[in-house]
Amino acid sequence: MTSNSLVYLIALPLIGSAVLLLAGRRADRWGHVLATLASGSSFVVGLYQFSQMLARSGEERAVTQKLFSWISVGSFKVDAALMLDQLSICFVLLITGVGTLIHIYSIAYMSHDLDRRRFFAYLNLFIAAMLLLVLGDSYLNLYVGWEGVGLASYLLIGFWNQKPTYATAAKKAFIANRVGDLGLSLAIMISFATLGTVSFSGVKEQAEHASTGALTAIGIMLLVAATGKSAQFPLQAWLGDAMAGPTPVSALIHAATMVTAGVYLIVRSNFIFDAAPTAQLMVAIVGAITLLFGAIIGMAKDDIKKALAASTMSQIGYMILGAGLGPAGYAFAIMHLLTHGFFKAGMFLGAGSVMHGMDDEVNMRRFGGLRKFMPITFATFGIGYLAIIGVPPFAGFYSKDKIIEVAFNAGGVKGWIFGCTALLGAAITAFYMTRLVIMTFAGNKRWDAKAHPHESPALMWIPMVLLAVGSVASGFIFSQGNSLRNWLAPVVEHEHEVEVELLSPAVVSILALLLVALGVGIAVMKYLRTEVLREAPENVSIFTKIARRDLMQDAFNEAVFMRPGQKVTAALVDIDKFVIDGAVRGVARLTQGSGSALRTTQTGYVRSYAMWILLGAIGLVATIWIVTL
Amino acid sequence: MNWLIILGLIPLAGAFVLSALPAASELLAKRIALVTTLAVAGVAIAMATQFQRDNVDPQFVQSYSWIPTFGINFAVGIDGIALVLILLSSLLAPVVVLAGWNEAAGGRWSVKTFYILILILQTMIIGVFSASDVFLFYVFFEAMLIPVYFLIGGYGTGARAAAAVKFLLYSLFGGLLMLAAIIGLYVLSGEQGGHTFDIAALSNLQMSSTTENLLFLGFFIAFAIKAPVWPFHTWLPDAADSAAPGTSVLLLGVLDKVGTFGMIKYCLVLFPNASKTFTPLIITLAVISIIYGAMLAIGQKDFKRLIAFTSISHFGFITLGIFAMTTQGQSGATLYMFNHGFSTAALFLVAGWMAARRGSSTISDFGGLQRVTPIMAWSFFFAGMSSLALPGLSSFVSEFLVLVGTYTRYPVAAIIAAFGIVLAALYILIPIQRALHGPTTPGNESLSDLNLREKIAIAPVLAVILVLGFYPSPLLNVINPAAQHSISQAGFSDPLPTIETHSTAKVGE
Amino acid sequence: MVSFDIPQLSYFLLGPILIVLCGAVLAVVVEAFLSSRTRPKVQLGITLVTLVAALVQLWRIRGATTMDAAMGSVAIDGPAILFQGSILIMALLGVFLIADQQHFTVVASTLPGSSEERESLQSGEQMTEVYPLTLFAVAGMMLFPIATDLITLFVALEVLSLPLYLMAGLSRHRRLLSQEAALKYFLLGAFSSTFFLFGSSFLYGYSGSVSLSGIQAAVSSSSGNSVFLFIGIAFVSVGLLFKVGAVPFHAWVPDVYQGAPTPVTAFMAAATKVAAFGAMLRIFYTAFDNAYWEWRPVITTIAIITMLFGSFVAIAQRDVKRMLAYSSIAHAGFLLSGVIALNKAGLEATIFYLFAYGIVTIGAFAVVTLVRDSQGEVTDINRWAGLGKRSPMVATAFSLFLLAFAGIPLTSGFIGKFSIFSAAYESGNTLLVIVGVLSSAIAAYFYIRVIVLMFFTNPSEDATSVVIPSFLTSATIISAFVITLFLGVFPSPFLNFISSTATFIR
Amino acid sequence: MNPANYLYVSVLLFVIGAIGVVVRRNAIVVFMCIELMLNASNLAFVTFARINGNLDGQVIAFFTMVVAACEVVIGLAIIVTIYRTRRSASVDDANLLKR
Repeated sequence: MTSNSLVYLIALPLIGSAVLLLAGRRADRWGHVLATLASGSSFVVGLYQFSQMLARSGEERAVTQKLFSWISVGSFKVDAALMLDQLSICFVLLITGVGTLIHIYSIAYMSHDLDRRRFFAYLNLFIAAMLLLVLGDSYLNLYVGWEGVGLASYLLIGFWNQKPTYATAAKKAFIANRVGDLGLSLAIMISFATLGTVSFSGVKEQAEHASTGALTAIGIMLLVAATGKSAQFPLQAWLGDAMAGPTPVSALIHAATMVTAGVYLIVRSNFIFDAAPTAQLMVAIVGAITLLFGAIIGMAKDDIKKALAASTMSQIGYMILGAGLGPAGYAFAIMHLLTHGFFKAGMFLGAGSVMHGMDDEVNMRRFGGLRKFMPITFATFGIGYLAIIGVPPFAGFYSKDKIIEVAFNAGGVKGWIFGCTALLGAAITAFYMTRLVIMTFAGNKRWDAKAHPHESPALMWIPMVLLAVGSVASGFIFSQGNSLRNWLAPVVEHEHEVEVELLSPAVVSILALLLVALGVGIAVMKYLRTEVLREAPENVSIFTKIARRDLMQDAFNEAVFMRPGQKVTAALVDIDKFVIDGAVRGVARLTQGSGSALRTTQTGYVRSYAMWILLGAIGLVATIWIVTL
Repeated sequence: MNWLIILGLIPLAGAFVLSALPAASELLAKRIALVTTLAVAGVAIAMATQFQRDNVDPQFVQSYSWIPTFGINFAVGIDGIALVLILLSSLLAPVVVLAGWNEAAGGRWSVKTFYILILILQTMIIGVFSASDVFLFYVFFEAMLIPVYFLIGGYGTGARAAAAVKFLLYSLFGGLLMLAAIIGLYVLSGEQGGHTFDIAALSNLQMSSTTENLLFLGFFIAFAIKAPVWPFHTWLPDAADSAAPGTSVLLLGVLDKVGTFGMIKYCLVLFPNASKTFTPLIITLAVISIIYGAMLAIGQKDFKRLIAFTSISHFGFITLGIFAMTTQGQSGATLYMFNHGFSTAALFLVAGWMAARRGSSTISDFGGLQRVTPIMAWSFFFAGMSSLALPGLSSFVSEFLVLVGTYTRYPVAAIIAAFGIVLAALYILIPIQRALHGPTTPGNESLSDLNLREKIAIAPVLAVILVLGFYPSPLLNVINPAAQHSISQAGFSDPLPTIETHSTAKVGE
Repeated sequence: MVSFDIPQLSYFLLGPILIVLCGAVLAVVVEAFLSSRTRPKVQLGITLVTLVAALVQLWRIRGATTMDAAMGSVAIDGPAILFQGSILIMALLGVFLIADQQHFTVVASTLPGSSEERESLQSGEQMTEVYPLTLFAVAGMMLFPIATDLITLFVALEVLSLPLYLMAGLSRHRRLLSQEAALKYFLLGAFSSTFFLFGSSFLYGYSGSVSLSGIQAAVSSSSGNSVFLFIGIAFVSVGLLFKVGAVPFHAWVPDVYQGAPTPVTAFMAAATKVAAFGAMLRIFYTAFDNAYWEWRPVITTIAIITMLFGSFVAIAQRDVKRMLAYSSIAHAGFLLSGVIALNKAGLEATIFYLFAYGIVTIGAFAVVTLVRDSQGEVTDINRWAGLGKRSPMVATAFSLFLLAFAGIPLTSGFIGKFSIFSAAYESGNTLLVIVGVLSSAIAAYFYIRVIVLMFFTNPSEDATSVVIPSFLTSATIISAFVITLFLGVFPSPFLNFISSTATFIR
Repeated sequence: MNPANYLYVSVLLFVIGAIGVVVRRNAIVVFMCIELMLNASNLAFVTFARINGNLDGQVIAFFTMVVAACEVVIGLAIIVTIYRTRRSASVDDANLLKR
């Protein structure tokens, strides 16, 4: 099937962005409206496509649109072409839907910022790039969107780049992403060299004939790409710093959409991972590590946004774990991705709302007892909270529970390890999220005298409410009759694998709920029953200290990459100057020196000149003599 | 009349007109220079429309006997690769003139002389890309140095004289080695059916492998110095540092392409076997250039030197693509030459404007420019993104083609080279952070943003970068046949996907 | 018994030389009888008319090819015409420079710094002996490359050298240096010509003949004592290599070039090289060519040493004239490559190179004559700083000459270098080509340094000024400029002319 | 007598002259050494004429004498001038031009 309207999905926000950037200050008054409309109309197009898709039967739902031949060199042929299938439509709706809500939210949130127009231009740019990422019909098209969102993310994290730390955070994000991009580009190269194509359909076709080794290589490289974009271990360090961006950005990019691109990539490449078990296992391992990693960091953070960021990292860990579990897990990874998109975006917007009311304070130790002052925020945030810790019937319950279940179903030692990790993660999640909610909304007031907490304007809370609705309902809808799984089946499930059941689903659910209750209980004991201090206590265990420092991730990067890198660079600068250029200058000096030395043969004494002639004559005779011997 | 000859004569005519002007009429001189370069650009585009892109034979061919005693002809004719480079030089020239409107003011000589030199240089550049006679090529190759030498030495800043001399000596050294090789070719051709310098005839010469290797080295070292490839690069940072921005654009953007162009058109075509022999070495040098240039760029404290080192890295990519001996690599390298011209032009011009306003090109002297001069900052940012090959901008297409093309034959080299894209992010983002972001530092508060002339100059450059990023076909369609041709002339064909060999093996069973 | 033939001389074919000699004698007579006021103009007129007349006569005999012009003592053939023509043209340009009498002392015998000297200077009189001396030297130079027997060669060598010894000592300024140059030139010149003579005697002893063809015949049949041949070749080579300024017989070159009055240097540097290389080509191509196995290695070695030495030492020079002198040594090395090539291409290339190089040399020294301060010429390179600012035309001309020395395309020097190296390569002497290329690169360094100094360096305190060139000097510079460019861009006519005529008659 | 002996004498004279040029300081003496070398050549020519049995070598000897006479004129003129200027005929004193 082809469709001519796919391009509008991307074109609308792209044009919006271009207009806003080029129009300059002239667009200050209406820029945000245009951007919101652009994003909104893209959502409408998405809905239209969705309705069209529903009208068709399962196998024919995917549509494509070829725009033009992009690169065609020898056998390397890549079209600028879009493809919308069951998987991408989920993303399209999430991106444009949540995106539009966040646009609306930002109108109010950013109303005092002089550069609001620019902010909206970036937001639109992000929407366009993200849509390209999920709509591209080949890895190379995806790559364009992939780096495009990286650029938008960089621009938005550094939106207030007059603060040096924010500028640094933006740079850090970009560079960590670039390392991931390196993986993606290598994956594409390997794919072209071994399979002769880089389009999804082509690779899918060829993957059956390809050697496992090649597919494993591609898979691992794709995983590297995913770790960069989705802040997974070991490229996770940038996400916490990325909270430097305005909060709507954190909600949209660093919670709901962009950071989940890694999950998309892996699910999209299911045909590669399914044929490359080693790579698949590595995906699962990375997911498992990160879900704990993020959760542990989340326990120690006092900065509300950083705590949420750590939680995002952890939740994406779940998704990656799910995606790494093969056909059984793809659908649940995507489901968790979607539900997470709702509740995490909602919570971030809630956090933004809190900050909005608290003069941009982010330290939870300066909050407390805010529920009375911000009832709507508290309510929507609370729903998100319930969703994330997996309380039924909120969305998170359905999705996370399924991932844990699938993890156990992986079977054997693998199943036990992944399953227990996921369970443990659920408990920790419950703990730190409870801690977060308590420190913010409950307990004693610890805010500054100047602060006047107040509820946010309607433009801000309406999106929050809508997202809260999603947090409540989405999980149920997706899992009702396995609707999402069936919907995605044509894309991600080829053959049905035999599932090993280590534990029955019911047991898993009960276990999970028990552990969640445990986590909540501990948090309540620790933070509601005892007074929360305004200053973070210093005399804490070494583990807390390490967790506060993000499990030493920055220290590690600095010690292993940054400082040696700087040293090497400095050394190379010297080498260039003294060794390579030195050699050049040395040759010059040697030439000049030998000139000066030879010059002394010219003594000025005519007798020595005569001597030269005499010796020369003798030399001539002698040489001729020798030659003729 | 031949298109190429007309194209080459226009700037020369402009130079003549300029030389008749009184030195005082500076504005008129600038206008004449601008009109001339615009005319060249127009004619070049018109010529490009006449180019038959699927024809791999040289086009717009014209030959006049020049020095019959030595079998030398004034012979011109271009293929797709040369066409693209001529387009590059023709399109950049008006930008340089417009962007560097006041550049000549601080020079040692009059404004008029500056533009005369620029126009003469343009003629020579067109000549060097058009020549289909090795001797003629060499003449342009060497004679080109003189105007550049005076441009750097006369209109640069800082240690300009020293930089100019370094540039000239380096280039002359390479040129003389090439001369020795050309003499070798000449003598060989004389032994095998009459003296000639026609490339097509020379490519059929029989020679022993030792001779071929030596002659190849003569050419290659000259080109490697010009390009420049590590370790022959040390003249470039000095030259770029000292030259006026417009000159640097011509130097790095256009002139250095003669080196990589020569590798394709002379090294591969004339010495296919030697090219094969030396490929591992050259690939190694190219990879070193990529990483080394990038690392040094990171370590620079000055914008101009930084850009120079990024170019060394980029030239590494181009060289890599050329010697990967695949269609993708070759086409990518050629496209890279074009794209690098534009992105470096943008970087240099904006950096030049920044330096002119601030009176310094040291990165740490800037800070927070994005708040003060948003348009200038944006232009720089945009150019920087192009330099780090952001997808959607033109350099991405070329860089990726080079990497893909290299990977199919030399995977290890491609993987190492790919790390260049991470380093690229560092060398672009670090200066952006220092100069454009952060609080506005003292000395930068009252800098003025781009004026209309500067906007007009930079806008087309950025537009080209953007448009070609999404739609490179117009150039690729012209380059591909030529690239394929030169690969096959060198006796190579693209490696097949390994899976194809698997499946055919299966069929064989 | 020995019979005595009445000499049959072809005055028509010997015309060019005879005209010059007649002019010289006439000039001597004028010197004796005309008043000192009228002499300068008359002498200049006679000299110019003589040279032009000789050129015209040369044009009339251009197609001739014979050994019989003077009983087998001289050969009139294509190369002969080319050498003589080159020498006459260079002499003409040189005389243009000599006509600017500011460079010459008035009475050479006066003591430097004495009252007589001052008086003679104040009298406003001019030195005119230089014209007949020049003409005699020209006659010698014209004879040297066409001589085909040992007697004529030796006589021609002396006829061209003796006037030059004197002319080197005629400088008005820095007379001590000038006299010293004359002394050194004389002593070393005489010393080296004894080698030439001694070598000749052994060649004679080896072959029993004084003619080149006789020697050639003896070499071919390898009759006679080969030790005599080796000594003969070696010592004759010493004399020739001394004249061309090859290492290690080069030592006089810098001292004499620096000390001599610049117009004389210009003339000498250009024309002597043509004459000496002309003779060398003729001897090596027509007499020694069958013995090349013996002399080629050693001459190749000398060529290599010469190229490198000249280039290296030139870098360390601080004086323009000395620098040009060392550059001329390096160029002698390049030219030797053409001689060694021993093929037609080498002959043609050397002839072209000689002409191109000679013209450039005269042009360069002509520029040197213009850069002066109150003390006369300024040859300290550092004081040339900023010349491009003050006198762009002069500096541009000098730059072109330097670029031609360096062999940059579109100058005559490049075509010369190309042709001479390709001849060397063709003869299988790859090493010479490589060394030649390398030393060109070294040489480029100092040429460029001068350009940098002129254009990119700010003038020093004690600024030099460029005098407004006289009509004749500008004519020299302009013609040198035009010829250099023309031969660089359209060398074909000249190359064709050379290639159609350049064959030695044996 | 064996003509070769004349040849040895001639070589000996030439070598003596050459060494004299190199070791003696007085310009006149140096010049006389050069004359000695010229005459050595003359002797060689005459000897060879005898050996070869033709007159060419003897004719050359006459030419050489004439040339040597001319050389004396020029040489003495130069040496005398420089002597008048410097009050010294030592060739070692004339070394302003060097390097």
